[in-house]
Order: sequence, then structure tokens, then C-alpha cells
Amino acid sequence: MSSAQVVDALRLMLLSRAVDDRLIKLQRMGRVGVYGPVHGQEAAVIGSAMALDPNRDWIVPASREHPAMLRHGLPLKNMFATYMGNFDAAAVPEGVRLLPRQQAIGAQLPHATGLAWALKLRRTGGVVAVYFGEGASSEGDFHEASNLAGVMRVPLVMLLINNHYAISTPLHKQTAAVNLAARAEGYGFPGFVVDGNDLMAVYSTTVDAVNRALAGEGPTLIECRTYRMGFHNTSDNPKEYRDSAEVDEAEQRDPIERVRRFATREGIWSAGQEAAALDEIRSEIETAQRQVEALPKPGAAAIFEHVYETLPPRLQQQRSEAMDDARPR
Amino acid sequence: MSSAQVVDALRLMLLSRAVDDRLIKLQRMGRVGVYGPVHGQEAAVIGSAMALDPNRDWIVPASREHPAMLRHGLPLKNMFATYMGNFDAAAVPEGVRLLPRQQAIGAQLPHATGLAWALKLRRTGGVVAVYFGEGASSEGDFHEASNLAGVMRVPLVMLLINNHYAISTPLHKQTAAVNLAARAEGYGFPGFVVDGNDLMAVYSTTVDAVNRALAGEGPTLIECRTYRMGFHNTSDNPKEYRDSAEVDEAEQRDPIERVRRFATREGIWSAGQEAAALDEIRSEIETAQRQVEALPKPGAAAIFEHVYETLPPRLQQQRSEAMDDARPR
Amino acid sequence: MSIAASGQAEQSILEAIRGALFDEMARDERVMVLGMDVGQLGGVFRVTRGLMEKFGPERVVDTPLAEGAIVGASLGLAIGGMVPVAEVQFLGFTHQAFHQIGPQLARYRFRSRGRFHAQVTIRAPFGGGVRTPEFHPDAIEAQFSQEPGIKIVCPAFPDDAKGLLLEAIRDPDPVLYLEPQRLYRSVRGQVPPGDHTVPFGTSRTVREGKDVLLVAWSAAVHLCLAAAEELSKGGIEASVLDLRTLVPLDVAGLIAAVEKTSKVVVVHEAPLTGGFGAEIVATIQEEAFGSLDAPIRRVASRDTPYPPGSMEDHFLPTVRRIVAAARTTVEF
Amino acid sequence: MSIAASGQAEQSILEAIRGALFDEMARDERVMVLGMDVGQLGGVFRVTRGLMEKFGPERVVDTPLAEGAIVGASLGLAIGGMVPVAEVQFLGFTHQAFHQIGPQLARYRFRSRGRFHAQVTIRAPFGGGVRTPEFHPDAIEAQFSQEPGIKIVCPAFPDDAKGLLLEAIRDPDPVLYLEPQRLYRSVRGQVPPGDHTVPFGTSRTVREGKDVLLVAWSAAVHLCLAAAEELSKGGIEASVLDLRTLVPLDVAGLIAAVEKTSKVVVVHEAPLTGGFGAEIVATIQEEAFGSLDAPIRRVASRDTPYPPGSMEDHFLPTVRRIVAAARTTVEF
Ligand SMILES: Cc1ncc(C[n+]2csc(CCOP(=O)(O)OP(=O)(O)O)c2C)c(N)n1
Ligand SMILES: Cc1ncc(C[n+]2csc(CCOP(=O)(O)OP(=O)(O)O)c2C)c(N)n1
Ligand SMILES: [Mg+2]
Ligand SMILES: [Mg+2]
Repeated sequence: MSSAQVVDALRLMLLSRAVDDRLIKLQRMGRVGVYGPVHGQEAAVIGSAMALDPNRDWIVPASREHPAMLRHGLPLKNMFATYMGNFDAAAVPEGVRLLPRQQAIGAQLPHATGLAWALKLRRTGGVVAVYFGEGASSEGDFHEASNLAGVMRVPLVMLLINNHYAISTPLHKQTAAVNLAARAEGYGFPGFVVDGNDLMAVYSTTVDAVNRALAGEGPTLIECRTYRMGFHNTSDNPKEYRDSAEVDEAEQRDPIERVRRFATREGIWSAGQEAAALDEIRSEIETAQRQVEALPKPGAAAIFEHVYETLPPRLQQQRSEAMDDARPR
Repeated sequence: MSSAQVVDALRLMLLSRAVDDRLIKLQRMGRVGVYGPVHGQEAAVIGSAMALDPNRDWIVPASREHPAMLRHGLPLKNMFATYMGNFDAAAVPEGVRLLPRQQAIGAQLPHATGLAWALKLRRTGGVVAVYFGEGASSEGDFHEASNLAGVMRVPLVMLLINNHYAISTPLHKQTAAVNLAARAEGYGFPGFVVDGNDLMAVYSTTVDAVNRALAGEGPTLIECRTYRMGFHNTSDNPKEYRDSAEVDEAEQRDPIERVRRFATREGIWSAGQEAAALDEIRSEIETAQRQVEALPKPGAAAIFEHVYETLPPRLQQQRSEAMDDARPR
Repeated sequence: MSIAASGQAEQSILEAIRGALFDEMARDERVMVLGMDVGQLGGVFRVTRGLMEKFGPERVVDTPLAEGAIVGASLGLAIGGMVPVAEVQFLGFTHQAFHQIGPQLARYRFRSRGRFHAQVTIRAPFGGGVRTPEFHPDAIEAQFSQEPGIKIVCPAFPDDAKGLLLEAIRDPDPVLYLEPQRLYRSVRGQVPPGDHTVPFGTSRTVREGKDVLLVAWSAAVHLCLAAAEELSKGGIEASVLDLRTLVPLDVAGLIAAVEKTSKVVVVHEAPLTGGFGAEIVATIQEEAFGSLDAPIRRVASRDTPYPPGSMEDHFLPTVRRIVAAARTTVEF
Repeated sequence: MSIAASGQAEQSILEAIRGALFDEMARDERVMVLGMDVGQLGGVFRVTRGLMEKFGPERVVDTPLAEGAIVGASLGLAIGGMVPVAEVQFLGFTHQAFHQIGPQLARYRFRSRGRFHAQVTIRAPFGGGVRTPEFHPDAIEAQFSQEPGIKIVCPAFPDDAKGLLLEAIRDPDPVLYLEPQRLYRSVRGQVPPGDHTVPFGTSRTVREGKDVLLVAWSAAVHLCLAAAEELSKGGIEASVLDLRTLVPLDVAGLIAAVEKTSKVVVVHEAPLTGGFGAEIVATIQEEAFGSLDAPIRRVASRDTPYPPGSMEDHFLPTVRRIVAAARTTVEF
């Protein structure tokens, strides 16, 4: 990683943390439904995303990878719209090589295999990076998608973000495997375990995987070992299932602090720069939030849009009923 | 394997081959629907089954393991009834520790995990042996069942009968993995590859797995490498997708011939014994077939039996309609 | 609403379910609870809270994240002599286990010709109105009605929640037990103490009225009760019939109720097309054609994917829509 | 039967499907075929025979044994610019992919707010009458009607098999294309050459008759035609309406046909309870209540698991049952 990249990464990490804080605050105020923070996983998510070229590669996210999505071209405004209930404004813009977040655990994995397969068939170049959790690795979708990816030798980078929890379920209840990267051998491609709190390690391992994929050597599974420092989401309270000692210990390995120390030592980052960065971030977030707040709330007709390219008669009738119902009496 | 066991195994292998021939003949005569022969896989199926105790262990079959089912206590008559369309007479008798054959590929695997889990919870002793093909190993069910079995450390022996084909799909299109046993590591238990045409090797590997399970050490995956010498089933013609050279080569490794040679060398088997055995087998098959032919064909009411323990009103009405329809006019 | 009003010893639906699980696990040691996060956490809704402490980690099990394995293993556990009560975290995620429910769990007695049966209960919360994320509110109960062999149970009140759950766990056949997440804590009522069971295939008239019959199940029953109050102000008296179980269906009870009013509206949270309301309509017109003097109207969700929570009021059936449909029917 | 009788250039349904695949793959190089055994073997019914030789192994792909991956990867392939025609070996095995069809394929356009869409066709044979093993005949089309976003297409004749398949492959939205395995080779008819498409949501009257309307789709259409011949001998003239697509449903065409006879019987191969026949009945009585002068009867399979082939005649709808239901309806 070049100094410039380290600084970019650190800035993204700070943005990610700030976005977490803001959306949690908005959720507490009843202006956001449910939000699952990235807190603790920034190095794994950002280190891998930095290895991708937004003008060439695709990202297929799960639902806890906002900084990767933002870095890849999703406007912050669209991300806020996702959580502030404006689904039209949340859409991934044309030209951004990113699929929508996936709330059915593991379901995005076969999509990623198929998309990578299409890149290969159409010889467009580029790779697909798919994110998923260690919980997702227990679903049949993980297995079927991985095996197919191996057979078709598609340009796929599988980023398993092992944050040690699936809601309340700890890793040892999720699998008896010593590590999940070992599964790759059963699909005929390499797997690696990397310290997911080490930005550079994640970055370089992902770069290697991207290069393998670009060279036509097929998929790679990367298990990023990290820790979910916050709650699963805003309706969750981890105190009900894990003791704070574990969390305190994890605090010592906070991935942001680690990069901050490194960058400071390298003389490419200072308290002053950080203060300035945080100011910028705060105003970016303010702007994004205000832009979304300024948007008109989608009306009843919106739920009939994008069901099909053209609305069948029965749905046309339902739409007019719904618009009629929505009219204030 | 003791000499007696070798002789028993050889006899079972001959029975299996003879049953194949008879049911194929009956299918050609239109008296059997579809039949998938064991042809070529006898050592894998019988070697593993011989390692089980019918009074202690359970077998969860796929659909190409008749000799294992027979050895475990399924009467030959019931097996013939399965294929000759008499489903009531096909049922697994009380007391026989065997589940019905499974026609949804891979679906039996989570059942086996659950059954083994029950044995563990109820401390009844015994293990569950589940059969499945290399094609089934691509299904999500395989993955989910294996991972759960690992986490719960259940007494399960997973017998992967790799006969190199799933209908027309060869192994290399099924997976890029060098071997499928390697998948076990990803679930936290051991996996072994064994020559599935070597009766003793399959037997001793299975014995070890059974002992591990009985000792509370959890599941084992055994990949038996064998070859489907016949067609997938009576509606299939392998000439459409594999060349005869491959089959000829496999003929050289016929698992029955191998045991016959060994037993003869050991002086525990002779042409005379074989002739006698074949006579016995022929008459056993005759009897089974005749017994099934002598059975009354189940009537319309039978499809309403065993839907629920007690038939709800709507189904009672449908049953009387159906019995009425069935009355000859 | 009458039932929520009635006196002391009140419980929420959630408490009634939890209580039934405690009672049955204490009564029958073969009963076990398994699913994602059901143990240590007590489930994402805390329905199973306290069970692990009481009955231990062998009988209350946090499973890996794999619905197919939860259901498939439950079948194997049942064959092995246990009585599993499996929780699928949200009904929408039974799609991940669909191949293990209809084709396996529901058919195993039939396939084995009675040698084996699947005494398995699958509990799953569902339904809208609480702004949950995608998939979490999906009401897909109708899909299971095309899988003979499994029963579909959907309580709307605390007493039924207990009575139907005990019945489900004891039923030798598999039961899909649907929990109305929006009512978990909001609907309270008296719950009979002790061994209270409710037989399947018995509907319940939760409001009497001579002018029109509103037929529903689960959360929609409460929409109908609210609509009935509204209609009453306008001089229309509605009966509300809570089907309580879809399979088996109480055809006799349904027809008897229809004959009293001759006008019917069916209400459900699932999308209109192919919803179980269609089966109710088809059954009524087949069995009571003569006594119908207006077309049966259906008030259901729209035939679109479930929208984000912030949009769900445009998607779901509403009191206003039920009232309007009932008026049209009465005035037909 | 008229269509099978009509002159030269006849094709079977199977040939019509294969021909449409050849034509469309030649016309549009984005079109690819994937599924189990579809390449080298040409599919278990040989529907895709010859495609791999013609278009090569990149566009005609034998996949591993994993329905979820076949469907899920097809969605990804479509997003990547391909036009996948996926074969699921038998409709019963779409249960293994259920979580990828309704919640993913069908909802992706909606979820992405139109940024992405899934131009994917899923082909699957289904239906009884040919003594296939368990799961292979399951008629579960109604379950998909509760998944807004996907279309359900079910041809019963060679010309529609071609016209609807071309329409399906070109449709920017996902289509479930159901192939009546019992008719694959038995029903032959003329197939318009060239670029023949049939718009979705248009039903087809395949027999005219004034006394009663028989409504069906897929193989059941031919049962209805046979029943109509039978009824005609007894002086009852039946119309037969082939719906051709269930989603979108041709409500206008259906109601127009109902109004001509005022008596209706709906026939399908799926079990009665929750079958799509219920939706047809509910729709008719909602839209044409006034013109009905008898209850609409449904003739369907029994509410049991699909029995072994040797028993299926007791399970499936039969000509005799359709004739009886039609008589009762006419004499009502
Ligand atoms: C198929 C499916 N089952 C269950 C859920 C409920 N659920 C939401 S998040 C989650 C845990 C996911 O764990 P993991 O894959 O490790 O991702 P993480 O939350 O740790 O980022 C579960 C079980 C779901 N959304 N989808
Ligand atoms: C879920 C499912 N998908 C597809 C099929 C159709 N089918 C029947 S047998 C078979 C091949 C099975 O291959 P394998 O698991 O290797 O077992 P083998 O036939 O070689 O014994 C297939 C695809 C099925 N029965 N079930
Ligand atoms: Mg996790
Ligand atoms: Mg095989």
C-alpha cells in the first residue's frame, strides 16, 4: 500500500465509524428503521475494497460493507436513503459496478458466481468480489456457489468476513472447522486466512486474489478474521450473550487505531489532519442526511414501479386503488 | 475381514448383481417403472454395510444401495415391491433400522444428521451411516448437514459413493476439487479417500469411522472411489455421453471379480460354491418376485392412508369420491 | 377489544407461547427447541428466553445458520424419538428450507407407509406492520397449503397461541405454527391455566354480527375487529371469523357462518393472487352457492414484492380497505 | 384433436421447444442454456439435444447438481449481460432453489429499483400420467403465483410451446416456463415458422361450446378436450379455455368466456387445496358474480402427497371426473 492509499483507507475508516454513529443516532430518534454497524470490521472491509478497481471490478455486498460500497462509487446520499426509508433514492446509480445489499444471508453468493461467470464469458475483464459473513458460510448457498465457481473457474474473490458472531451465535457454535478458508480446497481453489484487523495484510492478500482471477486462475477464498465490536444491529444487545471482557480485549485491537498509529509513525498522518478529516466527514454526512430529508417521500404508486418492466392489468387496477386509498380523506 | 465375512460379502455381491439383472428384465417387460442398478459399486456399498451392526446402527440410504439395505434387514420381497409398484408392501418393517430410499438427491443427509443427533441425545449407542453420491455432494443439503454434524459431534458415518457420474455429468464437471474427502476438514472432522472397488479397504475404513463415532469422536466422511459400470437407470443410455473404452477399463476392475479371485486364492470359495450360491439366489429372487406378484394391487383408498395419522374431513370426502371413481362401471 | 379487556391473569401472545414451551418441555422430556439464537439469547424476539437455563443446552440448541439443516435435522431427530420444536427466525426464510418441509417433512409418513412419522413443530414469526426489513414480514402461508401432510396453524390471541401450540407439539404430524410478530406484545388476554389445548380445524367467531362476515386468520383478525367497530358506527354489524388453522380447514364452521350473513369479505396479509383467501372463496361458493347474495370480496396485500417498512402501509390490507369492501358487499 | 390433426409440418411440443431454443440462440448470442445434463446428453428428455454441438460448451453448459446455484447464478449471469435459459430437471426440484426464485430472481428489479433486472427463463418439465418417480410429477405452479415479479407460463400445444418460449426468453423479466412432460411427444401440431411469439396474458379458446366452460392449463387442457368430446355425446357442448399463462392472468378473456356459458368447471393437476384453480374461481365470482348460475366446480388432484406412478390414476383428475363435474354443473 502506498502512503496515499494508507491515508485514503484511514479516511474511509473514519468515515465508516462516523456513519455508524450517525445512523445509530438517527435510529434512536426513530428516523431510521434498523441499522447494523461496521464497527470493528473496517480494516477487513476497506483493505479488501482498496484492492479493487471501481472501473473494472464488481462488488456483491452482504449488508455490513458500506465503506466498500462508498469507495466503489455509491454516493453517501444513496446510502443514507437506504436506511431513511427512501428506496428510490437508495438505488445504485448507473455505471457503478455494485449490486444492492442482500438481506437473505448467503443468497448473494450464487449471484456473484453468475456475474463473474458472465465477465468471463463476455471477456470484459475485471473480477467480482463478494462479501459474506461466517454465518453465511453455513448456508447451502455458500457451498453451491463456491463449487460452481470452482468448476467454471470464474474470476471471483470470496471475502469471508469472520467477525466471530452471527447475531448471538459465536463461531464455535457456527462450525467445528478450525478455519473456514480450509473449505476452498474442497472446491478446487486456494483459501487463505488473514488477520482481518490488519489493513495491509487484507489488502495484499486481496490484491493477490484479484491478480489470480485476472490471470484466469479462478476463485480465491479469503477468510478475514475480525471481530464485531458493536451490536449485531440496533435491535440487538450483545450483553445478553457475550461478556464485556471479550469486547474490551477486542478494543485493544481496534483496526482504526492500528492504522492511525502506523500512519502517524510514518509521518503521513497527524492529529491536525485527523481533525480536518473529521470536519469534512461531518459535513459530508450532514449534507447527505439533509439531501435525503429534503426528498419527497415516495407515494403509493412507487410500490408498483419496478415490479415488472410493464405493469400487467391486474396490477394497474391495484395501483389505482392504492393511490386512491392514499389520498387524504 | 474374517473368511466368513468375505464369503458373506461375496454372496451379497452376487445377489446384488442378480437383483440388478432381474429388475432390469422386469422393467423391459413393463412390470417395473424405473430401476437404477448397483452394478460396479458392490464393494463400496457392501464393504461399508458389513461394518455396521443391524441391531445397533442405522442406515440412511440414497437410492442405489439395495445390498446394504438387504443386509441390514430389508426383506427382498419388500425391495421388489418397491419397484413393482406395491408401496404398502415396500415399507421398511418395524425393528429394521433403515430409512426409506430417498429420491431427492442429498435430502437424506440432514435427516441422517438429525437421527445421529437423536442417538447421541438419547444415549442409545449406535451410529448412523448415510449413503450419497458425488453428485449429491454438490447440493446445499450436503454442506448444511455436514457442518451441523460437525458442530454437534454426532455419531455419523458419511459414505460418499463417488461413481464418477451423476446421470451424464462426469466428476470433473461436478467439482474442481481433487478429492471430495477434503471437504471434511472444512467441517471439523476427518475425511478419507478409499478405493471403492476394494472390499476390505472400504470395510476397514468404515470400521474405523464407526469406532470413532461410538467413542464420541463425531462424524467421518469416507469417499469411496468407484465406477458406475451400468446405466444411470433403465431410461438412460450411457453411450450418449461416455466412450466404451472407459467402461472396458472399468470392467478390468470389477469389484466382484476381485473378491472372487481373492476368496478362491484363500481357498474359501470355489466354482462349486458359486454355482450353489447362484442357485439359492435365483430361487430367493423367484420367491420374492412371486410373493409380490401374488399381492393384491393397493386400491384407491391407499393413497389416503398415512397422509396424516387421522384423516381430516376434506380428505375423508375426497377418499369416498376416489373409491367411488375407482369402482368399475 | 373484548378478549384483551377480560380481567386478571392476562398474558401477551409472546408470553403465552413461551409459557406453553416451558410447560410442554417440563411435561415431556423428548421435547427440544432448536434454531438460530434460540438458546443463549432466547431468540430474536426473546420468545424462548429462559428455556436454556431451565432445560439445558442439550434440549435448547443454538444451531448454525442453515434453515434446511434445522428442518431436515428435526425430521431425523423425530425419527430418532425426539420431539423437536424448531424455530425458523422468520417465515420468509423457510424458503431456504422449502425442499425439506413440503417434500420431506410433510411426506415422510406417506413415503414410509406409516413406519415413520414427523412429530415436528416449526415455529416462525411473520407478518407486517412493524417496519421489519425485507423477507422478515413475508406471509407465504398459502404456499404450504399445496404441501399435503403438513398442518398450518395461525393463532391471533394469547389463549389460542397456547392451546394451538400445545396441540401442535403433541400432534404426531408436522405442524407449521405461524406467530403474528406484530401482535407478540400488543395483544393481551386471559390464558387458561394448565393443560389447555385447542383442536385443529375449529374456527372461532370472535365477533357476532348479522350483516356481513369477515373471514381472516392471524394478525388480519384484529384488522377485521377494528373494521367491524368502524362499520358498526355506520350501522353495519359484522361477524368476524378467526379460522385459527388453514390446514385442516374448518369447512363446516365456515359455511355455517356464511349462511348466517350471506355476505362475505376475506382478509389476509399475503398478496392477493394465489393467497389462501382464494381457497376460502372457492370453498364457500362451492359449498354455499345458494346462500350467497353478493360476490365475496378479498382484501389482501398488493401483488408486488414486500416494500420497505416505510412503504408497507400502501401494500398491506388496511381497516379502511376492509370497511370499504364490506360496505360494497352489503350494498350489493 | 383438431390441432394435432391439422396437416403437414407438424411438430411435437418437444420439437417445438427445441426448435425455439435453436432459433433464439442463433438470433441472440447472449442466450445460453444451463442445467444438469443439458449439454452432452441433451437433457433427460433430450429437449436440448444438439445445442451443445451447434453453439459450443460455453453457451450450453452442464452444471453441477445444485438447483439453487443454477438459478442464483442465472440471475448473476443476467446482471452480467447474458440471457440464461436455465433448465431445472423437474419442477419438483425447484423447491431446492425456492429461496433463489421468489425472493431473489423475482424481486431483483424491485429491490434494485430498476437498476438491474433478471432476463432469465427457467424451464421445467412437470405433471403426471407418465409413471415418473416421486417429486418428478409435482405440479407446484400455484406456489409461484405468490411470488410477485415472476411470470408463470404453461403451454399445452406445440405452437404455443414455441410462441411462449420465444416470448419468455425475450421478456426482460423472469419467467417460469412449465413443460407438460406427458405431452412432450404425444401432442403434435402445426408450428408457425419464423419469428412466432405469443403475448403473455392471452388465453385461448381451444373448443367452442354453449353449455359449460372448462378452464385449464398445460396437460389438463387435453383432459378437458377429451371430456368435452365425451360430454358432446350426451348432448352437452363444452367450451375449453386454455389460460396459457397464469401470471399474468387473462382476466378479461376469462370473464368473457364465463359470460357465454354461466357454468364453469376448473381443472388442474395440482392438489385441490390452495391450487391455482382457487384463484380462478375467486376471480370469476368477484368479476362475474351476476352471470354465474351454478357453483364453479374444481376437478383437481387429491390433497395427498403424489403417490407412486402405479397409483397416480387415483390421484390425478380424470376425464370421468371432469365429465361428472360438468354434468352436475349443467344440471344445477
Ligand atoms: C437466510 C437468512 N436466515 C436468517 C436471517 C436472519 N439473520 C440476519 S443477520 C444474521 C446473522 C448473519 O451472520 P453473518 O453471516 O456472520 O454476518 P454478520 O451479521 O456477522 O455480518 C441472521 C441469522 C437472514 N437474514 N437470512
Ligand atoms: C434434488 C434433485 N435434483 C435432481 C434430481 C434428478 N437426478 C436423479 S439421480 C441424479 C444424479 C445423482 O448423482 P449422484 O448423487 O452421483 O448419485 P448416483 O446416481 O451416481 O448414484 C439426478 C440429477 C433429483 N432426483 N433430485
Ligand atoms: Mg458474523
Ligand atoms: Mg454418482
